[in-house]
Amino acid sequence: MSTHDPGGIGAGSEHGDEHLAASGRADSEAADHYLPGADVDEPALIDVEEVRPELADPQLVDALVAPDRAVHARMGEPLLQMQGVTVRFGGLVALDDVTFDIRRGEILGLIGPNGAGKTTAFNAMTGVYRPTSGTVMFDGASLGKAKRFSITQRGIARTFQNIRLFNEMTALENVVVGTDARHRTSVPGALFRTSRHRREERDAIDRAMALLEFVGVGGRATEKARNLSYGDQRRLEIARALATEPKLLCLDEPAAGFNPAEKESLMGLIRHIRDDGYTVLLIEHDMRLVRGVTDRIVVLEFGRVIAEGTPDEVTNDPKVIAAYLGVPDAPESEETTDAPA
Amino acid sequence: MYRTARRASGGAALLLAATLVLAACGPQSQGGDDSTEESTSEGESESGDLMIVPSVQIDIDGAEVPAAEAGEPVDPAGDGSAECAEGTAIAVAGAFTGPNAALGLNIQYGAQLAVDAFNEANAGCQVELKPFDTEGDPQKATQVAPQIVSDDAVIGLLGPAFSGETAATGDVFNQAGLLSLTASATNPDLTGNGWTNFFRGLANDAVQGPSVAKYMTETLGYTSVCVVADNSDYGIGLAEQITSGLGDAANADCAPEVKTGDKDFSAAVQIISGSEADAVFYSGYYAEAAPFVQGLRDGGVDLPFVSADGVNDPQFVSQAGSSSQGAILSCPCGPAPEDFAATYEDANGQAPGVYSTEGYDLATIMLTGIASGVSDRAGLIDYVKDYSGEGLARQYEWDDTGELTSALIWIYEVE
Amino acid sequence: MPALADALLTSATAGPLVHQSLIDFNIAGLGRNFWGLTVEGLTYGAIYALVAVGYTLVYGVLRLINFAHSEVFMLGMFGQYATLMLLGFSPSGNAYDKGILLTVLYLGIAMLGGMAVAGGAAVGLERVAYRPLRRRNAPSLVFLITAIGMSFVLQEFVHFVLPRLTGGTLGGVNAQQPIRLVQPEVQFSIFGAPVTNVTLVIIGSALVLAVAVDLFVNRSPFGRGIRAVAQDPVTATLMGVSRERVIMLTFLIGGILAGAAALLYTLRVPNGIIYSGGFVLGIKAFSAAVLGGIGNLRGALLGGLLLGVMENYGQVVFGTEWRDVVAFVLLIVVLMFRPTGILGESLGRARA
Amino acid sequence: MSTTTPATPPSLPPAGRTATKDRPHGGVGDRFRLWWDALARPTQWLVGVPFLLFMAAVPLLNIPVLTTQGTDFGGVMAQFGMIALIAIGLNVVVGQAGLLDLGYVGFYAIGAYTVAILTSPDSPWNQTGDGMWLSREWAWLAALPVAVAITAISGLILGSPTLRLRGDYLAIVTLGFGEIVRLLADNLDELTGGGQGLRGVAYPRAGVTEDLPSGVFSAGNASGAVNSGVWWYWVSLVFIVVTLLFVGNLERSRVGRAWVAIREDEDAAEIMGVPTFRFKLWAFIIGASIGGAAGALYAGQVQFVIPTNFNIINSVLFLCAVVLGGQGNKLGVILGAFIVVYVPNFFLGRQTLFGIPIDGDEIASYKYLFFGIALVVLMIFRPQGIIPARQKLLTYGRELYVAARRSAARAAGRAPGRTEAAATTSGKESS
Repeated sequence: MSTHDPGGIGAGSEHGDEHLAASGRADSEAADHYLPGADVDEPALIDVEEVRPELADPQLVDALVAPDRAVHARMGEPLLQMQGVTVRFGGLVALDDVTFDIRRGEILGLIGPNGAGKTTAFNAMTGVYRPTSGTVMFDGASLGKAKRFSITQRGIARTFQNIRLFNEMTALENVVVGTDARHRTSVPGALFRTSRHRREERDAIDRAMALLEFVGVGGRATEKARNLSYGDQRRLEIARALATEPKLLCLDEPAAGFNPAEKESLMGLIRHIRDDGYTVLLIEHDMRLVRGVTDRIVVLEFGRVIAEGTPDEVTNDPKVIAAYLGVPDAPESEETTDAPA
Repeated sequence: MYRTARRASGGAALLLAATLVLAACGPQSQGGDDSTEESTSEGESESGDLMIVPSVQIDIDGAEVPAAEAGEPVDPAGDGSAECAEGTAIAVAGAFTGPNAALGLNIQYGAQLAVDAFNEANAGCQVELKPFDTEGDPQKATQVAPQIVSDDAVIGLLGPAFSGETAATGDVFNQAGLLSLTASATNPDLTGNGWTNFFRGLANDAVQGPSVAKYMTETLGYTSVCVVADNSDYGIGLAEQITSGLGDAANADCAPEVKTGDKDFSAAVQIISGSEADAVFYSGYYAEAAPFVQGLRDGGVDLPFVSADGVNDPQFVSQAGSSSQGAILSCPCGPAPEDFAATYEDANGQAPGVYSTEGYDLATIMLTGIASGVSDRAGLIDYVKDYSGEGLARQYEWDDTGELTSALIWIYEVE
Repeated sequence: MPALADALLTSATAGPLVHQSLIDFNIAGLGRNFWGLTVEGLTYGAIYALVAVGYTLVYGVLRLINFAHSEVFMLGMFGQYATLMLLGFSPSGNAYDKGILLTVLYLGIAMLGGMAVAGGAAVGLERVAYRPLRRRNAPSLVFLITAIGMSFVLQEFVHFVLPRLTGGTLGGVNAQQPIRLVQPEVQFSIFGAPVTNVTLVIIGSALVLAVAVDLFVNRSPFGRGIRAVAQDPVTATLMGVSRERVIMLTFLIGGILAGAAALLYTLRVPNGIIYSGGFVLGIKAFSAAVLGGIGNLRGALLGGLLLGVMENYGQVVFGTEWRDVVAFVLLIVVLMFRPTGILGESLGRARA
Repeated sequence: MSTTTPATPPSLPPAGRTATKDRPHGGVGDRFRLWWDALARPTQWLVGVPFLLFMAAVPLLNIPVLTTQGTDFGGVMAQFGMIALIAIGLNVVVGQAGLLDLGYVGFYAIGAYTVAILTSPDSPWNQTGDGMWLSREWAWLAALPVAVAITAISGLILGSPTLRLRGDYLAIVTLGFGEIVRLLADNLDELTGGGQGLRGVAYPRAGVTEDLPSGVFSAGNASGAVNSGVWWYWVSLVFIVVTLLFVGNLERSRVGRAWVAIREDEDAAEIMGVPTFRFKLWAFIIGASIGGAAGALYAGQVQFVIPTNFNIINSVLFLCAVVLGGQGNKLGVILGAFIVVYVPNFFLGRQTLFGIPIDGDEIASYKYLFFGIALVVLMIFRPQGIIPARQKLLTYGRELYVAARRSAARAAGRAPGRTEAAATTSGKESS
């Protein structure tokens, strides 16, 4: 069933409240602009199963979400290798000779105190910054001077620490932009509506709806991204990144601003993504979340790797405790500044 | 802080407005004393004394033609017995707004004088002068032209004023059989279109150019002339005619181009001062000619300055001041007789400008046609085709193409 | 249609149809007049530089291209003209001759008038148009469109409304008849290039103003505020710098310099006082700011002088009608190959 | 229960980001859109075609107040058609891709000059006349694709170096480009006639009769209800409809989504795999070729081109049409074009309005002042324009939107209690 089916058996009281709240909001907006009883300008929740009955089948949803299951085959081999990567900004060394691997099929946590270079490392992988020296190998080839969009097309997708959705687009359109990374029609095809264009468009919507269902935003597919709740926006970012059919999904503090219950459900989602055959890189402050979901953890401090290993190994590493866990409440304070409230 | 900021900016805005408005009132009381007591410039005569004075009339070979011995110009008032249908109108089309408005208004004001005189004398025939503003823009003109044509009251058109818009709309008037009598469109090509309704009330550039060129080489004896052209339709066309008319006397190394709207001519002045020329011909309008001649004189270039009808405007003298002294200006337009100038100034608050007399003369021709009983468009074309009469500016009589049979050029001098 | 392409090709190579030289190149002319052109170019360059400061300061502080700055300059021209009229001068074809001392005094007063009007206009512009947008956190495109709109409004104000307010004395469709206080006279020559009194006044005043504004921005407490906001608005605000005040001050300085430039410009081009007279000069001054490195005060000055000189060389090499094209092409080339300009971009970092 | 459920408990964080105040407000445009979207395809055609026919008939109906007095209404509508086409083209660049192009008039000029240079007897490259490639009858139509192709190429030439620049720099550079095009037209007088312009540009010879020896498109067809202006208006309507179809196809495809993504957040778009530079370049090329087509229409209608018609002030006027109508909204920008062209002409030559005496000519001459004020006021108070954009970016999936609408209507039916719910959410609203 759809998670948003108001009449669903599994719908607890929490669900019901949410629906009330959600539809109430749509109504209140409408009331701002129209006389009572007039049409509403913002679409409300969609009963996805009614419109797309096929999406009621979780197997199909999974198949649509992760079409390329072959990745399972080479489980454990390095997918992305940071090889002595150094990034300098003027005199400042943001990353200093950083070397670690991300292996196929794992969830790797990248942690470190503020300013340790986590986001810089992230940006070096996704082509936002070019390493001053060292190389980033992905899937057996150097990323070298590849353009950012072609890095995405080669299979690295990411979300943003401070959400960067296309606000004026609907949730569905946001995800379809992600699927476009795999599409081949361009201006001529679209201009004359070639058959390939039509096929790609149709497939894109099917896959995008499946992805929205997968992350739990299916009911809000036609809502503008800016009107989604904060949590839905985070989920939508994940759906959009998955839409590019990545081999490696990089999540930049996906739980920032979440309450414990939401974090819990996010962990479930991340695991599910991994189970579908994706490799996940997770940057996160919340140790509990990182420990709970990751297979391995890399710890950065002052631009250097100071520890690497399983969650248990890392959390017991004295260097790590000194550098990061030794500061009580650091994650919490971080979280509050990040939260968009 | 917030409040001070607001006060400061409010004050600044007030100051801005006050300065600008006060300035407008200031000079009316003070300007007078100032110019009489203090403005002595360079020991030359004051610009207030300088005027554009007609000197001679020349023909196509540049030879002087004795002033016309012809009789009285036709009076638009006629004998006061004209009868016509109520609502009879003649249209005048040209730029009445926009940057080129001065020329259009000169024509309109001139024509209005004739119409007023006619209406005053002929109680039985009240003719309306309907202005149609083209802004001098050909696309605008193509929208205005159908409007003129579809106005049934209009039996004749004075205009269009510029060559560009005339070219763009000529077909419209020709097919509507509406008389198009232009007072200022001087591009020679216009009469080559086979239009049967088009008549030009002055010499075209193909007459003015060679005439003035020959006058410069033959009469004035220049051997090397710098021809400076602006980028207007008129400026380029005239410069071509002048250059070919000058022949070897056109200095090929000294032909700087300027643009309408330019305010600074130092580069052109530098080119001229570095040349061996013995005269400068400026092909363009007064707005640029005034600062240009000033730049020449400031730059120490004292060569004779010759130009044509585009510069032949009182504004040229008042803007260029003493630098304009001795400038030789040609014009296919005739000088405005003194009493015409006086009436014109009374009515419009400004002295007649270039083409004012043409506007008056051509309107007069149409009015005499109406007075003679012409009541439709075809009749007026036929009337003008066969017309022969004296105007303020010259003798009007047209050949088959619509050009004047005897087109003479007037030479004026600033002194 | 290959036939058509053929025809185009043949007619292009056939020669007589197209004059061999659509553009004439006159390198010899450049060599002959080199120093004269340089002096002339520096004169213009000094004016561009002063106007460019306005663009660069505002850009440094707000990251905004104040498109309407050219109209601030234009209002400055009218301001100094109006001041001269208030002093009792009236338009005349000939230059007044008041003696050196009085002329300098009158010019000084006129310059103050121009500065007051331009400075007021710049601050008013900021208040009326930009501040509401800042409050609404508008994207930069919206700022730019607003600036274009304001540019139109100010031009058309002088074009249509001002003549109504002043009974036709100021503004309107035609250029103001010049009031000339200084008759250009050659004072001496450098390398055979004549230097006139007007040139001396313009370059001299521009240098003095440039040094003054440089000292102000680099040494005074207000200047420190400007640099602080340019470098890091958030931190500057936390450190107690009032951002709004800095912004106002920035517009004011830019306006004042534009007013001064307006007077100098009218000394050189007495007929230039017209509603549309700021537009192209504004684009050139902006090019100068980019050339030197936008946001960089000294860069604007350097860029102005360079642009003035190169434009002047260009118009001799290619022909006078290509003067504006030279400036525009220069702008495009700079932006393509070195968008940070010669001296780099930052107001704060490059020590302004 | 779906297996996805455990992974996705539908817990909404309390912070409902409804952001009512910065959301484009709806109004008439939205109502219309809702109504329109709800119609089935055939019904849309049933409504659309008669509306189009009505639009085509407007200049013939002689509607009392609407019809202009000082200028020919057909001519005004023809100009409107061209500016509307331009607005659609500029909208691709400014409204959809978010690239501020202040030199758009340059493409208009290139289109017009291409036709003029190929067909004017004054031009050295004139291809019409005896022994030449083009007959006078077909010259305009033959030159049209050439004009479109050349403007597309010039868009490519201008775009490839400049589209790497930041937005505000791009605006200034394109402004410079527009001026350069005009100055080239002015200075290359051997080719373009310079300030004299090029005369006698070809136009379609159609409907030649005894009364109209040069056909209905000739400027000579000036009298009567169906004058040349009306004919050119009809031609531009055809252009507009075809262009709208093509641009609509693009908008509802990967291309349109890429444009909007670039407008919203260029970096994010690039990271999501959108080749931003390529699609910006496409936007430029497509915008340019539409501008070129409009230029070709202009050259054919006026049959005379001259540099002063391609001033930078026109660029701003075009921009005004786009901004006024609503950036990104195709119908909006057409409305904007109508306002920009029609309103000044409405006042021209009008002495009374609803019985009140006015000086229409005077009012019309203030047009740039009013448009400038309109730009500033709109940017401050309603930056999204009269009809704000709600682009449809998907070719399929209409059923989803319809479903959403249906469920919204259902929710609206549940009037009681909703205010309470609204209060709880709005109380927790985050900024």
